[in-house]
Amino acid sequence: MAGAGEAPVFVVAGGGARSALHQLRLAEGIRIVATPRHAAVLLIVGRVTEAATESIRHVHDQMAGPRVTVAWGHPEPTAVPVRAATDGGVAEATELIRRQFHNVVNGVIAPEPVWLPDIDPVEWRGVGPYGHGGAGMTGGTPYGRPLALRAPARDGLELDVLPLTVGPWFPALPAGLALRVSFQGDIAQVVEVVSADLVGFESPGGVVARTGEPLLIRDLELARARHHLEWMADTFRLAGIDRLALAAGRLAASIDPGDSALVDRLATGARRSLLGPMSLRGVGVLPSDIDLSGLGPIARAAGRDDDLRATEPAYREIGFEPVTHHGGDAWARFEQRAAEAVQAIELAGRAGDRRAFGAGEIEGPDGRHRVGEPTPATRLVTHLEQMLTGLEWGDLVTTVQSLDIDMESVTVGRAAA
Amino acid sequence: MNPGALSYVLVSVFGVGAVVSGWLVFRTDSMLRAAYWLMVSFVAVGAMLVVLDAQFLGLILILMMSGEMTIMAIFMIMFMMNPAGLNPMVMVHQNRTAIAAGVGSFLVLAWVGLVAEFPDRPAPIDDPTAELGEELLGRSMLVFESAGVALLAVMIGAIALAAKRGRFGDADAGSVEPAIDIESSVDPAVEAVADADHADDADDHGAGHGMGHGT
Amino acid sequence: MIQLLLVFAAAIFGIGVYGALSQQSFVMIMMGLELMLNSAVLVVITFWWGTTGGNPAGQLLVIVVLAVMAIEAAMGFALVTAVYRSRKADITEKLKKLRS
Amino acid sequence: MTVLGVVVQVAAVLIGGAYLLAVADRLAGGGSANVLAALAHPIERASFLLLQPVTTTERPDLPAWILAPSLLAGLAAVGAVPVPIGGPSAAGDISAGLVLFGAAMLIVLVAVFIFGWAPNSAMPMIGGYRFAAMVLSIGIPFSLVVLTTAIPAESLSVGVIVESQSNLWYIVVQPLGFVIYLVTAAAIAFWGPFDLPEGADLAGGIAAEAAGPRLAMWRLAQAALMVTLSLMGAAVFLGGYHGPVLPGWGWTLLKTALVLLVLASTGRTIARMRVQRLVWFGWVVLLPLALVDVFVSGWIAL
Amino acid sequence: MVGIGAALVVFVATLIAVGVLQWVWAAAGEHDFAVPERVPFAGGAEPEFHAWNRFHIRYYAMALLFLAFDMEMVFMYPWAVVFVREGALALIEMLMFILILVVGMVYAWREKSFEWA
Repeated sequence: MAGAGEAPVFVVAGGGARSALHQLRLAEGIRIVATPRHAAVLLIVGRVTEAATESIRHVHDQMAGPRVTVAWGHPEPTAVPVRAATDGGVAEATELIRRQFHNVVNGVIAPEPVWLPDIDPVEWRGVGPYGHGGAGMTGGTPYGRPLALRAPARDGLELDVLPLTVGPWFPALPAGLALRVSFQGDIAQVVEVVSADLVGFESPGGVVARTGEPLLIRDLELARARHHLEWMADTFRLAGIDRLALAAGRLAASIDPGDSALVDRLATGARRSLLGPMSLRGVGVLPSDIDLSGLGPIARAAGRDDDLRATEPAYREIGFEPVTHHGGDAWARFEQRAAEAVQAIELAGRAGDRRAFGAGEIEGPDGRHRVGEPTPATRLVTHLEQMLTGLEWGDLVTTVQSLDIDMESVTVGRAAA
Repeated sequence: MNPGALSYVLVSVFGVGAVVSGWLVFRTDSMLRAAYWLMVSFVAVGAMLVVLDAQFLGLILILMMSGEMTIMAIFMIMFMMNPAGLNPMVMVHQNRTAIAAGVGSFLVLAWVGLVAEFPDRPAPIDDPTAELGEELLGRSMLVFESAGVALLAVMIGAIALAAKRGRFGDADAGSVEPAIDIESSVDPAVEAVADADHADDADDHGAGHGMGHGT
Repeated sequence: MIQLLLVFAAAIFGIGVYGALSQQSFVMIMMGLELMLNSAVLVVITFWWGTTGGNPAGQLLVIVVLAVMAIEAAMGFALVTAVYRSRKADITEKLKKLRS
Repeated sequence: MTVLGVVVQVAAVLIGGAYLLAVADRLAGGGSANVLAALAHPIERASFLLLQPVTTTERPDLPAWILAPSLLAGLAAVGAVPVPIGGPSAAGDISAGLVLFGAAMLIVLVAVFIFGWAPNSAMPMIGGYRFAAMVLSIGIPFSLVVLTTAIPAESLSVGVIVESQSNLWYIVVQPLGFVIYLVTAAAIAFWGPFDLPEGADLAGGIAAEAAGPRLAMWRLAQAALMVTLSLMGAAVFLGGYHGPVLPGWGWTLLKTALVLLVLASTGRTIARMRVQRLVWFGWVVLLPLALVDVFVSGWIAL
Repeated sequence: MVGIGAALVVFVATLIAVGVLQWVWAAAGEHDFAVPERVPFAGGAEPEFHAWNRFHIRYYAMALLFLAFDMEMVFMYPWAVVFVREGALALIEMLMFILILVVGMVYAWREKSFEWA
């Protein structure tokens, strides 16, 4: 009975896994959960680097059990010992996950043991006068860890600050992004990006390397629309609108060039679900000293008419005009991406076999990619600390999500620089 | 008024519960537990009121105290060091005097309660809530309205005191943290172990935080 | 019955006295005070029920005690916050030295 | 009806309602349009959760962690006791029933807060504190609109309130109150657009560290709480057991199911609210509206 | 009185039933957790500190406001019961009371107590 239901899966998503993962979310019989405690299957999808091993082991051991690990599109040598692997499509992956789940729950295969050593990391017993780890009420390491530190706060109450590394596989943040957050209450008083390049990349040059010769506008625009729709699905999921998230995911998996009516309906649905007033409006406004040029939808959502496509003759032939929105907050970015998805589908319908870009630069879905220049995601990550400081945790997550940071692109940008 | 055996049983159970949980408030290291033991004590007293036919007052006591005790837990966790009691907590002074005072007041009050003769005029059981409402809106209207004014004063006062910025600038502007050594002010009656612990805590307060103790 | 209730009330009051006198931190002292008020509620209702023939003023008195509790709690917490903000002190010993 | 009868009745209504809610939630989430699969889904999930071990963390407050689901379930059950289901003169009738219900719903805050606090983990703890902010903001409007139904009935007894609606359901004179009730009820059951304590940004929030039977019990208790809130909403606003043709209990259950389905359908179709906006919304929008509801209803009742 | 007794029985019975269910199942799946299994989840990195700290709530002024409004509820319950009997006078008295409290609410709003400090 237990093995018949949906397989609860916790996902470690590496490079090149974005679309595959979105398709997996649509599959019957799979439930992607937010915490390993609720999961029985650990899915490693896409490329992760050697540096990610430790964190994957942590996540694995935090699963409640019975647990099993499955790899999908995850090239050898694997960072961790996986039970089963596939390089096939979504159907194969779904089948494999469900079979492994069924087997481990019903005792056909043995549950996996822990991967990390089973030893107390810190010696603490018997140190203080009560054997509690240290002297005084706040000293020492009771139960193996110290207590949080006292620190001044912006409202003048010098209470505790709790430094905590969130990520790299925290479900609400981009996969591979680890933030070291100093929590004071639920406010992130200090934010640092822990950069370890955990996510591997598919091709070392990223999007730009594939632009040796001009690209078909039709393919480029469909990819853009798909990217934006997948982003919208993630945004809906973060806001708890599961029905729309599924609709956006289905739409992303089956876009028809020229048929943008469904995307329009999706945007209308988002407005009806009060996404703007309830959770996005007024969140994630960027500081004014950040250079927006080349940041694509983010810049255009702040009213900047900044688009490489406007300089391409082929685009002008099919009547391209950049869309912009005002406000520069998370809601403006949502409206911007929805409008760009509509526009991209229409452009793809009109493009025929026209080609554009190819001189080492391209207007990607997340902004300008140019040879020798950091990718938009790389630039955004360097600004994260400044942008996220002082935000309430929910607003912080919304802000990061609205920026659409792909850690694979960050790794590529760092490797190129 | 002829309270049945069941009333005696219930009053005894809830009474013992109220006293024990009230005592546990001061016997636990965790601030969360302290606040919620106090709430249990209030809930037990509320249940006793219900047994005494003051159903409305008993339930309203529970309603009010559940909200108030959560706020108390929040503030206690906010301001007490080591709020979860991960290290043992000793934060008492003049312990013996306090125990003597507590026991003494219990004995005196219990004695008064046991020996004094009270008139026996039991409450008729009709609708005490309605009576209370009529009292509030009739004879005691002034009590009711002045409670409103008092609550307004409390709201404004509490916000003015607690908030960071007020009409006259930052709340802590111009204040200085006193340089003190706490040992000299600790009551000698405190037990030796508590004293040792306490000196450490004083250090914590003075020198930032106790993180450096192990080193 | 009345005697039983009064003994319980006395016990709660005694614990409250102990708490208010022995605790060092402001918030714990407030808990002692609240316990004393708790016992006051019990005593008032005991008398209301057993000796006054259900005089509604007794119920009103309980409501007043509840209001006192709420006011004490709100002002207490606000004061703790204000003192902590300016002096970083959460225990009474530190307040003895407030005069500079 | 004896005390045992009340126990059985409450248990049956809450468990049945919880099952209905789980199925409706499944269908509303859009995961599957297959009704049969949705009917099997809660049972499959429960059987998996009961198979998992109960996880723990390094140094949890274990008594609090065990107590929290029990307390939540107990509060949901006790809140359902004062509601008459079959008709007048139910054994569960309590003269201050509304106060009992209000107290139980406010103590939900305690259950959720300690459930978030207990595992000694950052995300659940933030979830618990968020819920405190929510309840402190919407608790007063919630109590006010429930109380408003007592004005025309001149009693705090739910039985009397339902009985006094034989001619006119209170939703007709207090539509605003009913809307506020639905909004605040969803918030108290941390459901729908108000599931902030277990929002996606907290990776499961208060329940992030819980697994196995403890999580199953927590989910059951939450669903039972939703049923209790729907039951009370059906009783004080929709006339409870009043209605033609069907027997009294049929009407009560039908109306409860209706309220439950409304809450289930909005749960996953409206975006989650930011906590700061919710605090503002509770105090600046809901509280004045609830006060308006009180005085308008009072004016009508005169 | 039967009703309130039933409420007590229902509450205690549910409390015990759910508690025992948790306990029975936990005992049935008796499991000695390894150290890495007990690390709190934060996305794969190991926390350095205990999460329990002096949690800095940002809505403390609002929490204090709640205390006052909670008290207001206490007055409203008996008022609601006798309201129809007492008539317009009751309406006016309560309106005065509420208006006084609303002043406090507006003050708190103006002092930005509903925003994170």
